Amino acid sequence: MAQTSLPGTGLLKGLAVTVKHLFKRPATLMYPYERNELAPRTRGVIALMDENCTVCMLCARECPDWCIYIDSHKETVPPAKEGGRARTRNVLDRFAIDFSLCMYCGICVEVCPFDALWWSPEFEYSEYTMDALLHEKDKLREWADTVPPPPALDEGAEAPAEVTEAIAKAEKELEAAAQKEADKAAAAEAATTEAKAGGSGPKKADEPKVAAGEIDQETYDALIAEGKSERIARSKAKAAYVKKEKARLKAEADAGGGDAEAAPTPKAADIKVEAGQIDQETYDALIAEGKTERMARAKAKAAWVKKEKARLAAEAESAAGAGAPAGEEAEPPSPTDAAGSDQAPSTDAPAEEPAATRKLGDVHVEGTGEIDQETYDALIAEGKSERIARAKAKAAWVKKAKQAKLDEEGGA
Amino acid sequence: MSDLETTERVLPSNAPGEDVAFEILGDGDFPTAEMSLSIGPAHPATHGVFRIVLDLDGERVRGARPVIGYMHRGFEKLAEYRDYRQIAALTNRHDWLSGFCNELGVAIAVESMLELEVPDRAQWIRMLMAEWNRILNHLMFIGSYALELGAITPMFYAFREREDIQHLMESATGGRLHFTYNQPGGVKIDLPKGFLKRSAEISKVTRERFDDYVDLVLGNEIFQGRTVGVGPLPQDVALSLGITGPTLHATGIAEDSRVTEPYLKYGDIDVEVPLGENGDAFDRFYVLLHRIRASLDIIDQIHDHMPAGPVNSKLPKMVKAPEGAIYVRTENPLGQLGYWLESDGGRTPWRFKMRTPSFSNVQAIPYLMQGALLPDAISILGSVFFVVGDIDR
Amino acid sequence: MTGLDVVFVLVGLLTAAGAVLTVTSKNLVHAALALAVTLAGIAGVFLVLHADFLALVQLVVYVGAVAVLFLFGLMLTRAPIGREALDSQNRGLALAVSGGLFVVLSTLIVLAFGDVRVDAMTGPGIDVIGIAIFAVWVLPFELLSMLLLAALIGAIVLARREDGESGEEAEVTRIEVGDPPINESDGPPAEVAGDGQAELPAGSGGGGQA
Amino acid sequence: MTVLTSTTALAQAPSILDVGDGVVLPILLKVALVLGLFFVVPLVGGYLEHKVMGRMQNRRGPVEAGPFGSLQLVADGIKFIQKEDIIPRAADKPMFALAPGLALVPALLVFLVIPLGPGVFAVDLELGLFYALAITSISVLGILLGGWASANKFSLIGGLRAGAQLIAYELPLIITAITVAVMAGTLSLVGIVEAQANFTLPGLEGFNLWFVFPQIVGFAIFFVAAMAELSRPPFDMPIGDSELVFGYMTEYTGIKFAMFLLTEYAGMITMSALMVVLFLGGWQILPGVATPGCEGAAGIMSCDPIGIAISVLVTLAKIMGLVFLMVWARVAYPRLREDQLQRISWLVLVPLSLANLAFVTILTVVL
Repeated sequence: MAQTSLPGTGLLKGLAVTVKHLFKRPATLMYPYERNELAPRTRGVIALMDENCTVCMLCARECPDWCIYIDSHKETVPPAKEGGRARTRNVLDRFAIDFSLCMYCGICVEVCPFDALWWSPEFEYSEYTMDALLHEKDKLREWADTVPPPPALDEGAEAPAEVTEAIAKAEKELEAAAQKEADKAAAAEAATTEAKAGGSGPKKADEPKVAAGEIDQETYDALIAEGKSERIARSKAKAAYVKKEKARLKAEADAGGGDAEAAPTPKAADIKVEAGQIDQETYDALIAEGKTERMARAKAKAAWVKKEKARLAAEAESAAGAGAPAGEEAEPPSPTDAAGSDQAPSTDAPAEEPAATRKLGDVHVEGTGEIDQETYDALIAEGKSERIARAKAKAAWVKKAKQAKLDEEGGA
Repeated sequence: MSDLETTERVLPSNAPGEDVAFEILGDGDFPTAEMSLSIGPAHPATHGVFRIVLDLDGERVRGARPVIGYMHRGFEKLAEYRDYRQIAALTNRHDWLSGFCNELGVAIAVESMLELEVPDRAQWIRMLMAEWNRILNHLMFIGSYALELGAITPMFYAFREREDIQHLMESATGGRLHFTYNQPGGVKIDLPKGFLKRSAEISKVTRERFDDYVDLVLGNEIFQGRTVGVGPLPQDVALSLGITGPTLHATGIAEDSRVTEPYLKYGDIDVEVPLGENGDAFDRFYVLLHRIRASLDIIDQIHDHMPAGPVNSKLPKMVKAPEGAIYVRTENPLGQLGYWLESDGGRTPWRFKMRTPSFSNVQAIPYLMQGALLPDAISILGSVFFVVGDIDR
Repeated sequence: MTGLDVVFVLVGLLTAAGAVLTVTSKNLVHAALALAVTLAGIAGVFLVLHADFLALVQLVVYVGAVAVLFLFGLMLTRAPIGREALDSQNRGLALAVSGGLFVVLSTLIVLAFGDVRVDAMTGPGIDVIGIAIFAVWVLPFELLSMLLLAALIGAIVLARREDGESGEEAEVTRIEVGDPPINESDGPPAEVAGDGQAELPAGSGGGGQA
Repeated sequence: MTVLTSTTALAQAPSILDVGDGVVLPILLKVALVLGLFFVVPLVGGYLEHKVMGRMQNRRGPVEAGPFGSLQLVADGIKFIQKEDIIPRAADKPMFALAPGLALVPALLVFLVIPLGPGVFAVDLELGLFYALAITSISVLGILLGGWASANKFSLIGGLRAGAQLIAYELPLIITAITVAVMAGTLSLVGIVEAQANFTLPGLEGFNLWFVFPQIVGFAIFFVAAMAELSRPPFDMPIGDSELVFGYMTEYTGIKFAMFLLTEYAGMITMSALMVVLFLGGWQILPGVATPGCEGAAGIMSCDPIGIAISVLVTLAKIMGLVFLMVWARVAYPRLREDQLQRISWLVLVPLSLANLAFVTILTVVL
């Protein structure tokens, strides 16, 4: 292995390598003047949103080196309604993390059930003494403002639970609306479905939820023919499938919602339901209400999806009013469209208030973490984790509350 | 080189084999007093608090006694009081250059005890990370070994590469050394968008820069002069001392858990195990360097295989391994890492025993150093790759 | 008295002081260094006498090579360093011999030159020396080099003597090389920790990253 | 006897410091000027090393102290002065204190004879070359003593290695230097430069050549031996930080440590300057090219101030070029082993330099 053609070649090669680098740009980052762009997931410092903290002590207990100090006291809250029962709740007095002990494992952030702890990529908090590394909740709260939004996930990833749930919910609502009116326009629906069936992949027409993992065979074949790698083709085909499927569902809903001729399918390419888009209005409102950021984001996302769809439906309606032929508009997306689906064409579209009838999603209910006990128990019984059960139960509660409100309004 | 090797080397008496005392033959006609030279625990060549006491005759080493334990942190005992998630965060730290591979072993052990099905995507992601971690580790040793032989530059190049890779891994895991990305049942969270693309780019760049190391270090005549024939480790000695990893591969034995008993999805791809011939310092370095290339090959294969889907399976809030015991071994960058996990059904292990590669590998040092010159002793010390935390735990 | 005379006296005093230190110092390395000073002083004397070439030869050969070799050997062979080992019982005899030698030599010089003035301002140039050595005195010069060569070979033969012929080897005593040079003014003999670690500063940290 | 010719005529070369009608500035002033220059040049060499090494290692080198970090070494010096001067309890205090000075002073004394330009030198000794070599050999005494006096095993081994290295490489160095002296027919450094202005090879009459062309082997030997004698990587076994912590400098701190460092940089400059004088034509721009502002063959004799400035700059540029080569070797190569180094000296360099000497002597006598 130690062979070289001529003695000294190795020495000369060493000189060549080093002199080559003499003329290269140095890899140095001039730190205080330039800064590295740190990944959003960087574990720099633990930030606390103390308004979310319920003093459940999970973080302090799970911490492997016991560097979290929490003090609290109980407070009696007067009953919400007259004659109700007074409730007690924990009030956080002290929340401190000793960063001279912390080993940055992130377990506390992970176990926090109320999203009070977050990682921030801040890292410049060195001190001259170890004592000074014990940071109280004021300081930890300041860092919370530096927490970046989580990065989008890889193409092959399963969407986060919040997003899938929100999408599923929105679609269920749309479908419910469609079902309601299906009797009125059964023939029209059938026609539309037939028109769409040609291009919308081999999926069942009435599938309510867009399942990850299905691929658009057409797109896939086209990409493979183009010489793309299998992986890329698959992921893009998947995206294409999701898009088509959503378009189809949308079309169904619209078809159910109105006249067959008057409600043409909107262009499939226009509907891009990208995880991560949020409805700022909803978001702000929720944040103002004191919801956690994550919850607000999830809800705002769902709201965005809903609004977007409503907007598109409205557009489609107006287009139909102008007499555009339905069949031509409803072209299936071409493989190139699918390939370019990473760009979101509707990102900048203004979120108009839909003119449609009030649907479940438009109803706003007040809620601060109540859960639907029934759902919760059922899920726990199914063996789901507590956290998941709680999240789902929460969602279920909100839905029920909304339904109730809607019914009330309808009754009025 | 070898004409200086006038000394017959014998196995240290604590090693299996015949019981022979240290003896120097052909010592010349100027017998001089022995000097005992303590290298470490704070010495530039020991990268960490490792101490080795050399009995020197002039510059020739008569005997070497590694003194370990300066960094003992009681990992095994600590693990008995931590639940499985916390253990993953702990095991990150015994071999701090291979954090991901360490926690991977814990995750696999717990999963095996729970008979937990790990999603495919999680397994591929784990492999991808493990291979990047392997490269991170090897780059460190390539740089530091060259530094120990007096070449300062490879260290800087290695750190440049390491920075890219660490940045990549940080974008997914949040950590640069201590990733804490594994959890029983999968990985914590899926890769961020664009990760695979960047991973492929960095793989390409690292591959291009690979030649620099070959030209600058491996092909250099001075480097060869310092390493060829220095500290040869015979196969039987290596096996009897339980040496694994690159140090073993340098002797020509292809014992690699990824090949011999594949875990994760290593069975689905080609894993190349670079081998040496003589087991000397040069071969050890050669193997280490070429393992980087082999790992890059694996990474490229993983990119092509990466499936879609979930990355973790649902777990109860408190993971409790059922009663019983299991031994899991994985191929860590430095050799075979074994975890013996014994559970009484509680939330913490009843016993958590580590078989760390560094601990076994340093057993070779007294054998290799007998009769070497002092500079060769440094060359040998650097070429038996170890991490002090991994020895002492 | 010219300036040159002053320099001569100063250099002479330095040389003499070095010589005295060489024989009185109880520390071998100190003695060796004092010897180096003496040899360098002699080079200075040559310089004052305008024998530039000789002065430089003196520097190269005696200071640069012999003194270094001396120190080198001293440190390498680990000759016992310390008071007792150096205390010679033959002090009186040595004094008598060197005193006698001094008397003989100075008498000879005085008898040979008397009060003849030597013009020190025109030392021989290297060309003169070269011609003298390689033309006029070439035979004695070559003979001398033969003698040196023979001595060299003899030394090698002695050093390379086979095992067994060498008879009884000197008994090997275990001495810590890092032992402190004894310094009288330094109170009790400072003890260096057996492994030389006690005084070690923190490592320079070159490889400390790993 | 063409081999050894007197150079008394050349030794009387006019000096830059001859002002007006023969008023010569006192020699002390000349010495001070040259020494001042040579205190600055090592700093420039050190800066060059920092910068080149940094860029070759894909980093920037010093950037903060002064423009482009050029005052880094000055800042380092100030830092060293401020540092606590630690003397180990077991050390031999007088020797410990003496050693750095003993190492540094000879390295600086060599500067006295090195010509930077026509007339730009402190003294032009008839035996300049011999003087330079003699003085440099004293430096090792300081290193050896420093290693011993530290009462540290690593220091001692470092000192011993330095001594062994010096003994091994002094020989090829001196033999090669003698070879050049034989070609030039003088030991005066100024004389050697001037000899190169008129040097040519038979058959190439009209083509002026420097000694490096016929003596490329000699130059290589001298370069390697100089690096070994200075303990420059890849021959830095006396320091060998991974083996000996910091060799003979391990116990040194503060200003004493700085003196050892300065010795190394000063040594780099003197050795480079010697190589420039011996092989690279001293202050001549190119073989056979006259320096602007100077008269005589290749600008040897009488220059006006501009010519002198150009000559000095040319010399400094050549010195820095050689320093660059030394730094380059440091960046690219690992360290040799002590026995390999001895082997290279005794089995390669010494026979080679002897053969070279024989060859050149025969050539010179025949021609």
